[in-house]
Amino acid sequence: MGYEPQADFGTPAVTAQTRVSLLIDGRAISVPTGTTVMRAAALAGGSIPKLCATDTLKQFGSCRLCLVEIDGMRGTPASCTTLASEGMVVHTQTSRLEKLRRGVMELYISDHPLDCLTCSANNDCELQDTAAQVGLRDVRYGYQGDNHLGAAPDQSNPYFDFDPSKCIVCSRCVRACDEVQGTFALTIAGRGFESKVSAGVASDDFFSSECVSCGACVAACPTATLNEKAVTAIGKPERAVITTCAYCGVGCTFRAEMRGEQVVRMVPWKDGKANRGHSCVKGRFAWGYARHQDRITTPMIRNAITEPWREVSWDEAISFAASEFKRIAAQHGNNALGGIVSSRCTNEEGFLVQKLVRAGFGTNNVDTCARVCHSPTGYGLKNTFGTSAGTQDFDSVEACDVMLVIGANPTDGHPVFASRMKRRLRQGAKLIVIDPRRTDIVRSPHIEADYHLALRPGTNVAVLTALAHVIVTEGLVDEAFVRDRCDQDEFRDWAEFVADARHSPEFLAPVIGVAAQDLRGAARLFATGGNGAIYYGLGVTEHSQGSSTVMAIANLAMATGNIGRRGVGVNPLRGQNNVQGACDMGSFPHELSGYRHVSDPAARALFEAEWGVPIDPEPGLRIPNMLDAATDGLFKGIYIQGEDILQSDPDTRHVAAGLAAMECVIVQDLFLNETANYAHVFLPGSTFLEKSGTFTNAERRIQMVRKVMEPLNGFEDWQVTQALARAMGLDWNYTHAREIMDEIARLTPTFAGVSFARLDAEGSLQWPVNAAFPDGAPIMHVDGFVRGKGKFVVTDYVPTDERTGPRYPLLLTTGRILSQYNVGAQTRRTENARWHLEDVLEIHPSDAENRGLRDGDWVRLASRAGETTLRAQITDRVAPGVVYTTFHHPTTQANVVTTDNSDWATNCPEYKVTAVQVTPSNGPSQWQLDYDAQSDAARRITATAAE
Amino acid sequence: MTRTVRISNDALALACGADHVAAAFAAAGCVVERVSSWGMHWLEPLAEIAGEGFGPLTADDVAAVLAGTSALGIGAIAAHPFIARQQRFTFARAGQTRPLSLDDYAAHGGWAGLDAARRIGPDGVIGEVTRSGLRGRGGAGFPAGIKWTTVAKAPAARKYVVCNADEGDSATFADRMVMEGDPFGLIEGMAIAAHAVGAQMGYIYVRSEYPHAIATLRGALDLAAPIIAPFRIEVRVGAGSYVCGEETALLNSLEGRRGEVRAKPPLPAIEGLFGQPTVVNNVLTLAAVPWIMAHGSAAYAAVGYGRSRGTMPIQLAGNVRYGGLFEAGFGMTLGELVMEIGGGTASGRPVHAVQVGGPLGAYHTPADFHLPFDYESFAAADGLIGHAGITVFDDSADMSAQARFAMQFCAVESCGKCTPCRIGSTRGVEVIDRIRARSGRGADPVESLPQMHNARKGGRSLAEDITLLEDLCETMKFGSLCALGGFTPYPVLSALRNFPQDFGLPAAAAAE
Amino acid sequence: MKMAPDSDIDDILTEHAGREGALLPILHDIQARFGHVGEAVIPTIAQALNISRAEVHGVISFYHDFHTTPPRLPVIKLCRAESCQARGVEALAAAFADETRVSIEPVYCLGLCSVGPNAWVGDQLYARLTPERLAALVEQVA
Amino acid sequence: MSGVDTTAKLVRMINQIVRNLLHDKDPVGAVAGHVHAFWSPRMVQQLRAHGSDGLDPVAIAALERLGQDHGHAAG
Repeated sequence: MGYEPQADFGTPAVTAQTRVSLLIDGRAISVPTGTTVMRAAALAGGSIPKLCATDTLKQFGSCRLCLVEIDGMRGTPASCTTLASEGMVVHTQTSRLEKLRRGVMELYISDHPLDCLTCSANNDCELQDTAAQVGLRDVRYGYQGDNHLGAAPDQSNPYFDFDPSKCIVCSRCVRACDEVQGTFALTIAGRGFESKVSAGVASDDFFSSECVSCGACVAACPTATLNEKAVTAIGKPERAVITTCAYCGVGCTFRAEMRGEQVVRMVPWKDGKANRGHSCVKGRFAWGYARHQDRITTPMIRNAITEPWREVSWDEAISFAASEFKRIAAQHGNNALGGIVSSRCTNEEGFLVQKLVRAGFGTNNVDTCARVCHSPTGYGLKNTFGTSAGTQDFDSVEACDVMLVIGANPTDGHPVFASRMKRRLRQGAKLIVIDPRRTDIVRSPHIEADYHLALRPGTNVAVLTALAHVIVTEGLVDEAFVRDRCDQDEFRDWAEFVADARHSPEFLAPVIGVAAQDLRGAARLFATGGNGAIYYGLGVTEHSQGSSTVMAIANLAMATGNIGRRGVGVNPLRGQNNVQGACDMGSFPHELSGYRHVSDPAARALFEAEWGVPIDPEPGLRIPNMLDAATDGLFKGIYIQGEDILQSDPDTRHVAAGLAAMECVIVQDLFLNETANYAHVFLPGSTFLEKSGTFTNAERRIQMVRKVMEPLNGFEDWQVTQALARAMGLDWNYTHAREIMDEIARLTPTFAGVSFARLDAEGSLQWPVNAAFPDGAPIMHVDGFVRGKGKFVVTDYVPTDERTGPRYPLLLTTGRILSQYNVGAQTRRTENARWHLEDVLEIHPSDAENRGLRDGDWVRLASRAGETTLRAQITDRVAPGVVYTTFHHPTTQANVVTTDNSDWATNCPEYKVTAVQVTPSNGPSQWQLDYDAQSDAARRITATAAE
Repeated sequence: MTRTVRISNDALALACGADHVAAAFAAAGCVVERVSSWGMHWLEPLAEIAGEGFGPLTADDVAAVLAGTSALGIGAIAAHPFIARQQRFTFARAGQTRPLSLDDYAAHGGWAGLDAARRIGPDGVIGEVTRSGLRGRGGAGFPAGIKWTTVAKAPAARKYVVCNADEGDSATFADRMVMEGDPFGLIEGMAIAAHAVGAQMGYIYVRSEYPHAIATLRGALDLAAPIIAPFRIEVRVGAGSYVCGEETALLNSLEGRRGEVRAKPPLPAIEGLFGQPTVVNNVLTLAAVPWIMAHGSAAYAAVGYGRSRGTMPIQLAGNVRYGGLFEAGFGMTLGELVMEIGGGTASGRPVHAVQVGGPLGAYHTPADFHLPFDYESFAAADGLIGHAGITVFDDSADMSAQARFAMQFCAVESCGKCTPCRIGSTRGVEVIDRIRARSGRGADPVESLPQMHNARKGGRSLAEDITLLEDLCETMKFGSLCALGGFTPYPVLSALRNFPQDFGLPAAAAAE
Repeated sequence: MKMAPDSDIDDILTEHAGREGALLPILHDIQARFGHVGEAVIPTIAQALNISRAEVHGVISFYHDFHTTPPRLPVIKLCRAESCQARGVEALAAAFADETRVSIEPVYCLGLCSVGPNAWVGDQLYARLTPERLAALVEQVA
Repeated sequence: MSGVDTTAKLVRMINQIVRNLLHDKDPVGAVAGHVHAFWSPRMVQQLRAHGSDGLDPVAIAALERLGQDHGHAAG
């Protein structure tokens, strides 16, 4: 694919029932009512000069280059702000217009540097193009007039520069920040000739301003005023490949713009159906890890974790790993082996790993990191609706009237979708947030929650039951929906249960820590406010009652009739890029792809026929059970693809003990991660830029990942898995990831119609894609639930075992922040680290005062599981009694503190509730010191093939 | 015997020393009533005693006035030719009521319009306003009835009536005089508009340069609140921005934003203040409404010229002998207004130029004195009546300096949104400076660089700069987003064409 | 540097709480009370109105009335618009161009256009200015 | 070295499942079904080997029913 910028129709597309026909320069065109003359002209194949207009932003009308003449209208109206009407006759190219446009362009260029040839936007600049388009040849004003050529550049942002001398004050950056991102970090300061773009206040620069570095302003800038540093450093891209972001579950489509084998920039793709042309600081800018010096590209092995690593050939590494696994199977049985599928890898890679485990290792001991994030979603939604997935597409938010956000921090975790939520909120949708912490969605410029239920961590089920109580007892149930769509007996049982006085807001308020009238108000708003959509995240699932909470959410949606159409639904916001896909691909120990239980003989038969091996009909071990079994001496070898369980899983010391007890740990990853400290085989991994495959995002959207550069290690991850499989004696001969998808489609009814060819042609597909849904299903359960009747499940509030007491009086809850991603393996190796240099502990001023803490003090954070030290940040974002931290830095290791409590149904860890004590400290804990020493030792590499 | 002396307390009278005069009368044992101004500004401070006028007074003149020996008497005010020749609808109460007296207001016909409006209902009101032919007095002359109809028909739970009281044009003060002298009249007009379109809330956006008007309006709103309820009105104060007199910029400013102009559509009548349907009318438009409602649309429409119906409060200012407010039906000629009513220049020198319509209005020569005062006639003569301010200049004025000022004013007040205004006004000042220096432009150092192969080398002649200025004016006139950039070419080009000698050009250059 | 006790700002913000489009009224009140609107109060205003700091800055910098630093000298605002020009204000202003004890700043129209040149000082207006009267005004203000 | 008593953990796990399924019409069946669907046979065996100490009565009954219905005991 070559490099051509994406077409820009000047103003956004409109949807309308009616159309109007008009004549533009003699060409007839019919457009939806409400379309601008500019867009109509572009659709007709014409090109009206423009600078302030772009089809990602509302029309603005400031540059005055797009003037046209319209029969019967006075003057020269701007085509960007004039709506097409029936029978209109438009002239876009007349000598009068040419003169006016040249007059405007002459003004622009009288205040613009003339350094086009050495400008970073040379040949990629709308001002340059437009000057050529209007035929500017002479600037009669000369160049000695008042100007802005001496304005100093702002290079404070790590990824892009702001050069005001090149600014044409079109406000596209400001409007992008407002309309697209919703941060409002930019403004025009001053007025008239002195108007200039300003980030934040006068003394701010971009870095110190409210800017979240989403890149929307850079994408919107028509000149080199806002330009990526990489473009300045590397040069204009030469080719571009459309691919899918590998960070969060939003699944943004990007144009990877390349120069040779080098990424120059990642530009959000306007046709991306998940992101609609938007991006965040991670996907847009934080791709530098792909070429970071820490990347390991040569396989390594060692006999014991006390030894240094030895670099070896791929053959040696693979045969060593295979022989070890064969030895373990022979000595301890197949069930002593297992594997972990990463939710970061592609569907195809995940599918192959579970296939290797089931068909090659001969066990169902396979699990995925979805275990520790969204396994309760799979369980809960399957039980109630019949499908382990969210019900809506992201576009659905545009029709939502009341958003209920529970246990999700979308502005940090799912920023691109959060921007769409915020846009809808600015349009007037109501918002209820259930979160112990005052996240940015609760209140930030131009949005404010109608209710923020700052519950005590661990009481989600109590809150949802109280809301349900109000809905049932106040007659707010959507009775028609329930009657037509749900099982009646179960509904009655549920209604009776929640209507019990013990579940009233008044009774539960002391447990929840939220005033009863707020619970009642929120319930009434959700039930009566129109289309109600529930968005949730790991603050729902990562609890001892994670699965119950998911079911309680489903109950609430059904009771209020909020399922099966646009604007409503139950929407899990998936943490990682391919959590949905990893689950779909049969990565759980009890399920084959498409959520079919291993005990299902028909499903098993299908796989056995395709793979030619028997499949164990009994569930295998989940990750925590594997680690338990390891400490019991029963589990000896594990193949971990792309997951750093030591840092990401709870109760680090237990994970370490489990890993240390194994005889062969194979880690396949980009970097020597924390888990690799306990590994015997290290197989270099490849980034999403280096391979082909598919990711499935939170809206069940299957999207292509396309190789934009050759793998640094020589192989795509699935090829490494195949090599291991072949060494284990399996006869695999995939030559391209598309063949793996073909196999998935053959074996998985919900994927029956999926193929790379179709994805290439259609951009993306939302499963199920099969005979019943040939084009996929943006919204599920439209005419009925997948399971038949919707199932109400009684969800009794069972308090977690984790209780505060004199020793551990505070509750710790954990989460992530915008600039960092998960364990930080990627983002810490980019400039994103500048926004978050270390994990800090948020603590309420009163709790801080009680402990004599000042902002920035070192504190010791201790639970019954372990302790660590980090700096305190005093803030009223958290309630008294609650502390909060992130888990992005291995030096902090927040998970040393988290416990082995987990969801009753899925064993998803209870990251969100840990009883802790916080005390002043003056340095790292002993565990941190020991860990650092062990970590350094474990990362030694013998200099056999020193670089 | 105590005598009652009436002296205006409007800002102009105060600026001319009315408080000192009032204090002197009070010290002399008189009862002093502070009333609105008659609008005869050359006579301010003007004292009225039993219908007789004395002015302009200083405190030193008081004794003579009371003694009957003053030479400053003008006889019966109402009979003064300046007053007698007027047709006062909007300013019917001028000089005669205490601005914050509800009794005075009611006694002079106040609230009759609102009462009538409430009787005939919203549709009836809109019908009356439409039939009256009332056009927006802010400058654009858009029919008020059509605007109100649009707002009335727009479906919305919230609607607004916004009064544009951002009277920024030099030579205009009629809005100020309404607000300071007859605030209830404006409030009544807004209440009628709100009744007609179904608005709950009104704002009067007053420029910060009018502190007296702001104080008077606030006082009046406190008093009138029960009368106009449930409609509510709040005064909002501008912050030094001429462009906020443009209705969309004004709405942005009211919303607490930068006073940048919005592109239309959407029209404010559909998506106005806070995105809701909004009537935006000038002070004089709204203040004309009570009279129309009280006296009927026919009586109003019976006055006027062509499509300009009713009266226009014309403001005579600058170097004029009899400056002040003169309300009359449309159609008097410019010459009548300047020479007969205004009495020519205050300096006694010949009239050189007359600017009509404020900073965006054209500079006319006495050759245009035949023009009837009406929207269409002035438009046809490449001018505009705007807010009906007339500034008279004598022959000491240098019209090239006035042209420069027009561009400079545009540069100072440009919101900066659209390119022709933002950059063009600054370039305009630069080009006019070169023209005024008769220099042309010397060789530009950048154009002279050896690598600038395609640039035209060498300087540009004066004639080329004149052409450039004309082209710039065309770019601004047809390219600008609002009237500030779009109409600044009027004073510039009219000065250039009508007064070429002031630019060092032969008179023949005037004809293009 | 804080320009004013937080509580004073909070009082103003509280007074305007819940008002539509409250930013300009708030800025006017702050400027009236403290003589200027310093950058230090911007975050507080932004937080109260739930808008961004950038937006507040954009608004303050748009309007001529708002100053981010306290005035150094007493201010006489002298109308420089056309009607006062026609009545000789440019010559008057030129005569006072070197005045250092007060700051003579332009204002464009006070609505007293038939009796110029005019000036505005504090809450007082002055019409029919002559060089002598303006000199007296300068003395009075300085 | 980790000090983890994995059997105690299994006891805790099954008791937790019991507490969350008590409202089912057939709690014993529900617990048995859940364990059957999600636990590997070895975990069930380990718990059986441990005996009934610390187990909720419903859990004990469920383990019993599991043996009958699903043949886990035969494993």
